[in-house]
Amino acid sequence: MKKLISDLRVTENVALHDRYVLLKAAPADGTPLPEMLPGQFAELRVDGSPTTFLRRPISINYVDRAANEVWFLIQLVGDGTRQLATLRQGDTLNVVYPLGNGFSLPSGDERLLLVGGGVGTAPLLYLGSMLHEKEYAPHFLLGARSAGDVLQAEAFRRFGTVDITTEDGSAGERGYVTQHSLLQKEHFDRIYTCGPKPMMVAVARYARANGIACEVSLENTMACGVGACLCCVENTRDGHVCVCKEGPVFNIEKLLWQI
Amino acid sequence: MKKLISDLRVTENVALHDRYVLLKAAPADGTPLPEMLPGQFAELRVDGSPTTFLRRPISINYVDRAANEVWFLIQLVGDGTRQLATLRQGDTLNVVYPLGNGFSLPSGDERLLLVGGGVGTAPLLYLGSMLHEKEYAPHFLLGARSAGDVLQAEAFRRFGTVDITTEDGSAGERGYVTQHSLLQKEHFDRIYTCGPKPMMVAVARYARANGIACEVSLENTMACGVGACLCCVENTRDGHVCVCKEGPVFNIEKLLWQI
Amino acid sequence: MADLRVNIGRLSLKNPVMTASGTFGYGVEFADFIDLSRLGGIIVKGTTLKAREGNPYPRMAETPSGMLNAVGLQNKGVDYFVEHIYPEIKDIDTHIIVNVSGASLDDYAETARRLSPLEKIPAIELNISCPNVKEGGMAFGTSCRSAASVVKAVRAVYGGTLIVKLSPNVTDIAEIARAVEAEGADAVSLINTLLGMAVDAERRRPVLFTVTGGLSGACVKPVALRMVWQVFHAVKIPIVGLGGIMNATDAVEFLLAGARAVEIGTANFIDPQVSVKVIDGIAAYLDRQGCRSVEEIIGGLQV
Amino acid sequence: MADLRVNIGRLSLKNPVMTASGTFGYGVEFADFIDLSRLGGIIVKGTTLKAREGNPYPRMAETPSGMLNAVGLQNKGVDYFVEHIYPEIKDIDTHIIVNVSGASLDDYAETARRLSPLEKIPAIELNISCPNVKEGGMAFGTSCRSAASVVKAVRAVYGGTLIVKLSPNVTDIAEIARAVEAEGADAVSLINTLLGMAVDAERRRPVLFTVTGGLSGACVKPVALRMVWQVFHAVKIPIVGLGGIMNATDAVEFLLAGARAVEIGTANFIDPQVSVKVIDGIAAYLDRQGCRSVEEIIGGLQV
Repeated sequence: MKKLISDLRVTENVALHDRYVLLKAAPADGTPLPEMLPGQFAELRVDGSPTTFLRRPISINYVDRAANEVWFLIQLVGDGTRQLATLRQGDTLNVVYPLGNGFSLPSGDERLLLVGGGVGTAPLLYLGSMLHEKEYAPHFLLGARSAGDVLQAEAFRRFGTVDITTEDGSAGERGYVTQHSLLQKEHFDRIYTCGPKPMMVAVARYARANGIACEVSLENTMACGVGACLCCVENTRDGHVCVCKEGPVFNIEKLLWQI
Repeated sequence: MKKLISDLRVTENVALHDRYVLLKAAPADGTPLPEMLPGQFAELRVDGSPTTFLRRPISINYVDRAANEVWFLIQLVGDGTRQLATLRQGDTLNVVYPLGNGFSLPSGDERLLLVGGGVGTAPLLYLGSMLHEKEYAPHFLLGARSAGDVLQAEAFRRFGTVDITTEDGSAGERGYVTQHSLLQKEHFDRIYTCGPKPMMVAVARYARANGIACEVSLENTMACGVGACLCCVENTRDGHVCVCKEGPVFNIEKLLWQI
Repeated sequence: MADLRVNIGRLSLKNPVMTASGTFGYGVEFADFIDLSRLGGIIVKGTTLKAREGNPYPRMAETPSGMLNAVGLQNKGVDYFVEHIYPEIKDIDTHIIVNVSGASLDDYAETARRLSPLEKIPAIELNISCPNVKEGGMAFGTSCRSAASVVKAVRAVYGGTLIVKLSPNVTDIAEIARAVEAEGADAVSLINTLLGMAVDAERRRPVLFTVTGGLSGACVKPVALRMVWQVFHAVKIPIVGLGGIMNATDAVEFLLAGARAVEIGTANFIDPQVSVKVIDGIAAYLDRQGCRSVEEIIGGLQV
Repeated sequence: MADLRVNIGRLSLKNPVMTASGTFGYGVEFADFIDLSRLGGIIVKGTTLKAREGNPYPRMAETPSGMLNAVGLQNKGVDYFVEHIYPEIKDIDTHIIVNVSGASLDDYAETARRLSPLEKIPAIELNISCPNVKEGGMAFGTSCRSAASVVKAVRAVYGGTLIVKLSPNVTDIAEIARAVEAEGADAVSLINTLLGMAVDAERRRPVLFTVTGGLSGACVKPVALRMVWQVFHAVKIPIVGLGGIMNATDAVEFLLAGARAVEIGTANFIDPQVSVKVIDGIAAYLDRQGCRSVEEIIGGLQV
């Protein structure tokens, strides 16, 4: 899939609670957005932050074809992401995209579980919309520290069933995603997950124990985003591979996690 | 005179032609501006410019006591000044000021000529206002490349007589300030000048030739602005001295210029 | 428009802009963004005799105006390159140069020997300055004797254009440059990364698995320019300058300081099109300055 | 609140934050901005036996996340310091340390000897690493033998706390540190500036009159941290860390890497109050981390 570098124009900046923003942007020159797969990401250039040197890899949260808009869900962690959060409607956002490989889509009649934690839920919205389009009924299990960290729940509900866990019980069931009663009650054929590594490891362990196909989307500190610098490696059955190029989506059978 | 570091709030950004902006600012906390002498300068912190590391020394253009505003006239030369030019009403401007020594004020009945070139006219506005307050009738001679570079002419007229020269003759007399007919017609007791070095040298030469007291305000690349780093030196009869601390205003008799 | 061609020994480049080893993959990673044939050359990833897995993650840390990396020469080895990668890139219409690293003199020589038959690889860049592996060559690059010994060993078996990439982590880079020139190097390239370190204060740990790593990016440009200037006054062979070049003006600064060509490295991560922008910017500079050829500004600093 | 006191040899500092020579004048220049008595120490301007006019203008160039300077040890000489400057600053309630440079062993020794009677100057920082004057000491600081010889000469005549400021422009800073430790240095401070250069492309000229100058500022922090870490594992005497410290987090990184105290340099130009902010920030960090004393984090990097 051809990669592009292009200037987007920010169409909306939606503050989600105090630690997240949703940036919606469209190509500045009005050209249609390129094809993008759920799970792929973009490298966003950060302008005007003296302490930020590199681009920031941000997964594709959603693609609104009708509006020709791509969404980026950004957690404010450092100077770079905080600077991105200051972008306002009409500002330019330079991106290199689409990067990496997406989730593999199901074939035939499968029951699908999408498990996200914190900002890791971002790529699952686009994936869910795609699955919904293909007439699957994805089940979303969203984990967060507390109610304030549950992101885009309404948007998820448009594409499937949503269950929630929070560590403090302020929303949904109390505990971790892997403790949710849903997993006792229902059987799934395929799991897609993205979030903090401990969560993904627990989900992967559950999947393997129950013989369920499972793909995880990894996050990693990256420089180039195209497999040139070899900085963002994950150790796999094939040795060190670039998360930016061979990932960010991996089948758990490829990984060397102790599960 | 006590130096301060303080946050100012930009009250107005006036674009002057395409290469200059006039920033007006007032203390964010509403406290009255400190005492400032004509010829002194401030070190402006530049926020949000990845290629700018140091503050930018900018002379005090004018002090509006009634509005509690200080004015900075900024020429857009590099990334730092271009970034300062993006400041809008309400933005914070951190300054260290007042720095350096001002012009020495006249005593008794003196005829005063203030000669400025380009953005070098900036400190002369504040000086002129001070002289006007003390009931002198300063004569301003403003030189520029062309009409578009003649700055704040109207403001100068409030405080005295204004004559103009431009290199292309698009405003006032054609030529350099030292070629202006005024210098043949009238005699002055004291000259204050600020602008490009070749202009100041010519003015200083004229002053010495005619036995006129003359002070020049020098510009120099600076780091600290308080005489600590010894980067901005001018060679004088006292050896290398810091323009930021011993200057920026010097009596021409102190300098080693070939005049 | 000014003539941009320059020669590095017998190697003639269509323009002085190459991409630096380890920052541009094998070129193909950037084919979507630029026309690779516009480049003066592509210096591909550090290659060793045997495959290397490189260092564990984390390998990267962002720093003020730069970054640290500790990749550790991850590559599949020279034979894999010859069999599988070379066929994929040999038809790119620019010079492909292979960066060669080793743990011993024999490693260097044997790797160079296996690359020498490749028609479309007219030159190698001998990396005697990788700071990220114990046997990564930096040991070779930090003394005149060892630097000379590597060049001598490779020169004996390699007939192509031999560029030696020097380490900036030395007291006197000029004497190292003279030592490799004396052993028959056709050119030197400098600087490799400065050895640096990053600390995570809250976790009280180093950011990099290897603790230290190689510093690159805009932050190192002043050091790189100084070393190019010093080496320019010490040797007669051509200098390839690199270190923090982010735009055409930076590249011109290196040419003025004495570099005959430049390499664009870390900047490729921030703008995958920067290399061609630098080529266009150098041409525009030369026209603006009324120069008919880039040769007119090489070492042209007026002091 | 955590105990911030640290000892550099027999010198006990109320906190580990000092201001670096050449960036803080004689302290009084900053008296309007901060309470000088809060500082752990003030290291005043480089002082030589005879007065020096320093280098011609231009002496400064801004670089990415840093700056180059080529002041060239401008100062009025040690006798002027003793007679005119010392009386003005001796009552500042913190340690005043004089940075000493010289062109010969005798220069260093005689300057140190004339400072030793001054009751309120408990220590000197021996600058064997100034890159900006031919006889500015960097020659002394780039070989073990010459570095040792300077320390030996000064140690013989100076009984106060002797801190030796090391040059980063060397292949192996650890061996230089060991050499000065062996001659009786009480502590080492590092890093001095990296030798760099800036070019004005349009004018085709160096920016600095001296062509090369010393690089400082945030850009050098990764190199400085690495060298502090290396020296921490090479010597037993205390290390004073400096190089690109812009805030308290940076300072903590140096302490974790092995520095017992730090110097704030170039950052003073951007925020004249930064030094006290760093003190407060270190205290806040220690409280946050549940440390009772700054001693708990010195060299506390977990690897």
